[in-house]
Amino acid sequence: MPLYHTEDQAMLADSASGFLAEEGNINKQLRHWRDRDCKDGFGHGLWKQMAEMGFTGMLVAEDDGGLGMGHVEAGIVLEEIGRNLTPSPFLTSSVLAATALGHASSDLKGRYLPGLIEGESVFAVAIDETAKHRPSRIATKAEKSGNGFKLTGSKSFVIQGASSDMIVVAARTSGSDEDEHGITLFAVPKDVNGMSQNPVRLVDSSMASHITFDGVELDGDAVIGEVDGGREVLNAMLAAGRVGAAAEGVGVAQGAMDMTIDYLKQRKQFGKVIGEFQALQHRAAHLYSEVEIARAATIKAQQLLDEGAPSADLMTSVAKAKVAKAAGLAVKEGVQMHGGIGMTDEYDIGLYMKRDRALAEFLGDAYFHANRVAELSGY
Amino acid sequence: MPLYHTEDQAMLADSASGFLAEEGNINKQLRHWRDRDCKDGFGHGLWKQMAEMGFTGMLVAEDDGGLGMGHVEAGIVLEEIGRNLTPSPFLTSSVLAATALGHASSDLKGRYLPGLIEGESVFAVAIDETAKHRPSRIATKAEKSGNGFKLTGSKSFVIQGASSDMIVVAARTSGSDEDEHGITLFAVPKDVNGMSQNPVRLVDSSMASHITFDGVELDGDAVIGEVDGGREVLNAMLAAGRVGAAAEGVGVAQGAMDMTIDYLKQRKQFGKVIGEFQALQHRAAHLYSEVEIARAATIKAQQLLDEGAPSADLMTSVAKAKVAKAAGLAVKEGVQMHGGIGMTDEYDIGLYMKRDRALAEFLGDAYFHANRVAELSGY
Amino acid sequence: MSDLENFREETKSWLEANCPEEMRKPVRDDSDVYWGGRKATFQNDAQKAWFEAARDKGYTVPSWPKEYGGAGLSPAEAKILRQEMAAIGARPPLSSFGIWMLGPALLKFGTEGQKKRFLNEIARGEIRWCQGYSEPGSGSDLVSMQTYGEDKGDHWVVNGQKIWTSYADKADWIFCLVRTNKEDKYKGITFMLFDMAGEGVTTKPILLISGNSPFCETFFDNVKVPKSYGDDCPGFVGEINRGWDVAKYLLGHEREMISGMGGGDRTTAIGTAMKRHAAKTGDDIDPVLRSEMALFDVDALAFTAMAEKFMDEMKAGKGHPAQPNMMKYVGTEINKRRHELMMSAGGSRSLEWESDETRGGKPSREWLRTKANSIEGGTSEVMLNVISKRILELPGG
Amino acid sequence: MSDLENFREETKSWLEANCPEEMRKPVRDDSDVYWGGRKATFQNDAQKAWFEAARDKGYTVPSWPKEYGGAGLSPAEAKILRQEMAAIGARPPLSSFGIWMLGPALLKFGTEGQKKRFLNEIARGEIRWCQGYSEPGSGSDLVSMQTYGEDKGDHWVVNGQKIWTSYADKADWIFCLVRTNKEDKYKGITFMLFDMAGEGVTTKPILLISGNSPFCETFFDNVKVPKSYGDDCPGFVGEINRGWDVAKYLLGHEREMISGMGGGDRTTAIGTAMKRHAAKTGDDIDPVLRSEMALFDVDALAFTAMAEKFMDEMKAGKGHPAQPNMMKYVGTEINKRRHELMMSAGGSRSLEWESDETRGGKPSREWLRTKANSIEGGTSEVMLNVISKRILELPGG
Repeated sequence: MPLYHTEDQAMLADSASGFLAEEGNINKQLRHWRDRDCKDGFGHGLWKQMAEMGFTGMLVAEDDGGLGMGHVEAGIVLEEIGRNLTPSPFLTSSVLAATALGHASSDLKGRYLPGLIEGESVFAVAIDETAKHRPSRIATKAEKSGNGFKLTGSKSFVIQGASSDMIVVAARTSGSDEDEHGITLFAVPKDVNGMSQNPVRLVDSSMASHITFDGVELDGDAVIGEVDGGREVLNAMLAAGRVGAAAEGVGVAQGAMDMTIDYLKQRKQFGKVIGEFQALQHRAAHLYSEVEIARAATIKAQQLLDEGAPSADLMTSVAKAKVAKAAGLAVKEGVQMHGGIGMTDEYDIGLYMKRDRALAEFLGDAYFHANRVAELSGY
Repeated sequence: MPLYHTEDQAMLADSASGFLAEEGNINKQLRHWRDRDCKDGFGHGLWKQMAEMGFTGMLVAEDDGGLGMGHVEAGIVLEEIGRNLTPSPFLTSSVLAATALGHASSDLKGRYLPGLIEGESVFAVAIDETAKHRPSRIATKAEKSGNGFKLTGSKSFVIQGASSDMIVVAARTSGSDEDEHGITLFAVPKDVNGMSQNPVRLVDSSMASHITFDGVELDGDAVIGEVDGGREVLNAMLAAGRVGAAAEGVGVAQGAMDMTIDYLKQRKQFGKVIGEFQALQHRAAHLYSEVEIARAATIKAQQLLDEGAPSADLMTSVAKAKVAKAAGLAVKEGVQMHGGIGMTDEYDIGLYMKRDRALAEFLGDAYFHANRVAELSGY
Repeated sequence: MSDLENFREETKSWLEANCPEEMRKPVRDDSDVYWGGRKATFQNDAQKAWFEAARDKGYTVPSWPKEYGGAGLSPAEAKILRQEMAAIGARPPLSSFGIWMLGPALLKFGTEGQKKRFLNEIARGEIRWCQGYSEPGSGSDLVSMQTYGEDKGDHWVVNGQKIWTSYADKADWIFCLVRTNKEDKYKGITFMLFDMAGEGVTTKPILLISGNSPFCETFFDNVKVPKSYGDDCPGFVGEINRGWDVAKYLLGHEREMISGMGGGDRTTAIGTAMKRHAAKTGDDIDPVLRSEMALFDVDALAFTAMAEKFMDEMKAGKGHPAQPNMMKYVGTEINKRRHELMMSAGGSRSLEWESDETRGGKPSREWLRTKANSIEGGTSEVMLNVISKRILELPGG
Repeated sequence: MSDLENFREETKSWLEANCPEEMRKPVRDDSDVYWGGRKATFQNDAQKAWFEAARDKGYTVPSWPKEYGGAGLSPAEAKILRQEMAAIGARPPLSSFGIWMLGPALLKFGTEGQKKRFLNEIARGEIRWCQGYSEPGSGSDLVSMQTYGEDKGDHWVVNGQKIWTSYADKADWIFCLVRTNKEDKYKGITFMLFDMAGEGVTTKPILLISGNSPFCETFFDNVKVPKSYGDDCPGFVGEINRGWDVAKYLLGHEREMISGMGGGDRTTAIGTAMKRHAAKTGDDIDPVLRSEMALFDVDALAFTAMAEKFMDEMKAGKGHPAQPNMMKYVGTEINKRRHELMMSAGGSRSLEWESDETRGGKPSREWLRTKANSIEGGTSEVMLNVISKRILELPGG
């Protein structure tokens, strides 16, 4: 399959970019909710609109009432979300949680997917237990009790945890903390007894929860996939989330770069437009190259994932790492080239820097994934 | 002590730079011997002259007939050697071997030091056994036999090994390959039975030997320092050699940079001197900064080593790594900014690139020493 | 015993007697700093006592002449005082842009009358000054500033806007670059001194991406600036239309102050601290991040040596006069890299913006704040221009 | 069965019958390449047989029209031939700058007479061409070239010097940029064709830092270049004084060829190979070097995707027309980094310059050779200029 968008995908890109530029732009969403210190960090109204656009259920199978689209399509929406810094539950709910629910019982699907597709429900995922992403290590315990389970432990960096109707929790049902086997995923509804959330505001104005489970009682039917066999679902969820985060990162990079190139064409110093200074031109041209390459790696990873190719895993880490590098460069150059005003809250470029930082950290930063590329390559 | 040269040191610098620019310059030495495919890779005549200048015995204690100077002084000579790409036995003989012999018996000192001070003798050191520098691992065995030792094993990257009258060999007299303890240093004279050398030309036109020891018989008095206690002497030798290599590297960087800045002021393209292009100006200014910092780190390491400060070891690795980075940048920018002619053998800039590569590899490259900085810093 | 040894003994005992315990604790934040000025209040009695003792001894500005409120210390004596204050961790009794910026300018360019009045007010902490340089339209290209003072004979009428005026909302007076001749870019600027309480001066604090800041926008709407404040005390420094000479002098002075900072003072490897920190939270440092830290520590520790060398050479009058530009460039870039790595090591915890665990988002706010290092006081791009022109002597461009 | 399927079958069996076993082995070095020309000799009978079979079939230049010595294949057919040749690892039967450079130029700008004569000579491997573009004084600024052709009515007298003329010492004819009007920089260059055997042409091979090279300096001392080689066959391509149009077209063409290279084709991580290599010699890879490799592999594998995307977009006529400049810039910089890392992984062994173990210093010579990647065919600096102007549309400069 050629590494560019098909006509259908190009059409989707047009409508997504138009819609999000209009409804999801920085003033209407990110600044709006931030300046009101909104406890969700996003707008439910927009979430409903995204449902009407058909975005919320993109990755849900058609049999389950979704559109049965792939990661290329989800990535198209995510790139526009990144470009507009649009706060929304899309990545956590429609990509990560939806991927997990794809492996769930028809009962669970029936319980949760309609709400997602309607834009009524918001879901979160609880994987990390320390400040750094390390999914190989799952210590949170789920012990058998009756015909259900008892959940004990803690999770951190649960994006939109406090706003969610259900949280996909990765817990250990057997083996020791580092074991590959023995992981089970649970669909944990909000307000269960024994679950306490400590939501904190992050640098990008999104909300993330530290969650503690103190003997939370769960029915057996809360299990997603196989007991002890959750690693496979977890990996599928991680791959989807990482390639999705990469796509959003490409949008963040592109948005920051476009804004900066525009500024280079307007700002005058020493009697000329600063875009005429060759040192800045070369840095801008280098940045352009990096962003182009990051996008190519991301599309490649999306296609491989949609094809179910074995190399998808490697390319996903390549894309996640490359995007983190390219977007990191875009926001750093963006602030530096804007100069003093780039440091003011009044200008948007700083918001790109904040979002980039949180997004790069989510599901593994550039160092984590570079190391993963080495490990997957046998060195 | 302030981090700049004292008046005496400044005077030494003047005479060293004058002498080496005149007698040690690229045409008179490096190209001269290279184009004659000289089997030594350096000129014995210049070595005699360096003796007359008082360089050869700089680091030899006054009681042993030397000048009892320190690494700052040796570094002054080495920086000029680097600037002129002067091939000579100075680093291996007057820095590395001389440091080892400083720990030797008066008998060994008497046997070897006069020849060094006179510029009659050339010494080498045999430490590495694989293609990468890894002094923690010494597998070459020296077994007791009679009142002497029997040497078996192989060494590689022995600079000027085939030209040397004596080679300082690090061998294992007890323990296993990776043991800290159990190393012994031997002064191995040339032409001993069972030592075979395979000398190869390196990219910088210097000569290095692969040496095999096939049961070489050594007298007990060939031991430098304590039997099994050679690690301490080896470390002293390595520290001296590394800070010396760093000093030479600063000279290589400075020489390459000066040549390139000059070229930027002469070469015309698009109707102006290319030094007017801001992109090149900024890269040149960045390079200048890196070279300045590399020099500062090197002088700091030299002073700490001369003071016998405990932090000398850390700063030595900092300097060796920083110089490798800065000099590597200097030669890369040098060739690129020279453009096509920089790729021709006719121009000298390529010779700087070749020397930098060999020097950076000698006694541990930037990656080895960066890792060492981390280990010495407890992470 | 030599005079200097005597002086050291006296200083020790004077500090012992006059610097209260509380004033020997490290400064935690701006509220621990005494800035003086009309609106100033003391944080506590200790701060008051320490300030007054220092003021009366001339130790708020030890090396200034006695007649201007200083103690007239020689460089050697001033160094001893610094050493002894450092030895007990004594806080500066008074901080102000008057001491750091305007003072040096007046000592070099001021009239006797100006020195007598303004230097004493600064030394005694009576007037707090702020600096009016940058404008929205003129950042790196400072000399293109537009704030204009119309000549009305015995005074000017100033209109325009300044930006990045630190603590303008708290300051009493401002030293301000004002264009007084539109024909001549360089020889058309006057270095004016006037009261912020005057008619037509308004200030607005600037919110940074890192949060609140001391920076303000300052607006001048028909502000009347007298050409003289009395006998031998003009309302400007240096000559009319030659204020750029004063400004350039101060910029160099400022760059030298900054160039000493930015990692230059640090001597411990970042990796050491980060590993200890990660261990506390049950994390370990990813191998690739560890390597990046190692490569950073090589650069940072090497720069520490550079900073030491730079200071030694400055004291000895060696080294290239434009070297502070290199130090400023490298120091600020290294500091930015340090905070990038600290954020990476801190992981999701370091992303928190308001939590108690992060003391209100200290890691992320400090990280964002470092991004200004390579912009304020001369951008990295300007530093590189200066290095290539003045040190490498590359042509035009 | 469709025509294309038929064609594939025919091609398979034709290759089976005509491409000897020896010609299906990978090319080891230049001696395995058949360049054609007057002085050409065959390495062995297989090479001769393969070349002659291909020549007679028109497969030395498959997509050129039959009347010019090609096979007149459609793009689809040409692709099938490429695929089937790749499938059996068949070597190109004939390589030459005539095929890669002059041919495309003549097909676009040549007269019927020129095509008939020169394209056939190229296709049949009778004449080996070299390219005369760069001069010592004009590298990136190619148009500033000085080699001058004085108009003598029916011919020019050419004087001057070219540099970087690949295989000039082995070539029969040269396509050469010559200034024919000193008044007009761009519209004063003629794209001439002439015989290297003529009076006054001398060549001198250039020794590179990596060792011997195909590059030469070429000197013209009163070389007589006829304006016509007979009916409808001028001694220049395009119009007199408009040779720059032809040159620009070829430069773009060249950049597109190069832009496909440089890591774009590689899909395996460098670390994998390096670790295997190090293990053989009893070395292990230092942790920091390993991390550098991991970070490199991220960039290299991402660029592999970029190269695939670039090719797909080119085929589909999508993508920015100046994109090849970006590909050339990144591809060559990545290739340089790759060889730096390979040298580091190889350690002291890779420093050897002549040893048998390194097959005559292959690692270090290849490493040095890559340094020219970002210079030849347009420097990285020129590529960045083009990107900033044509893609980002940044002004002037």
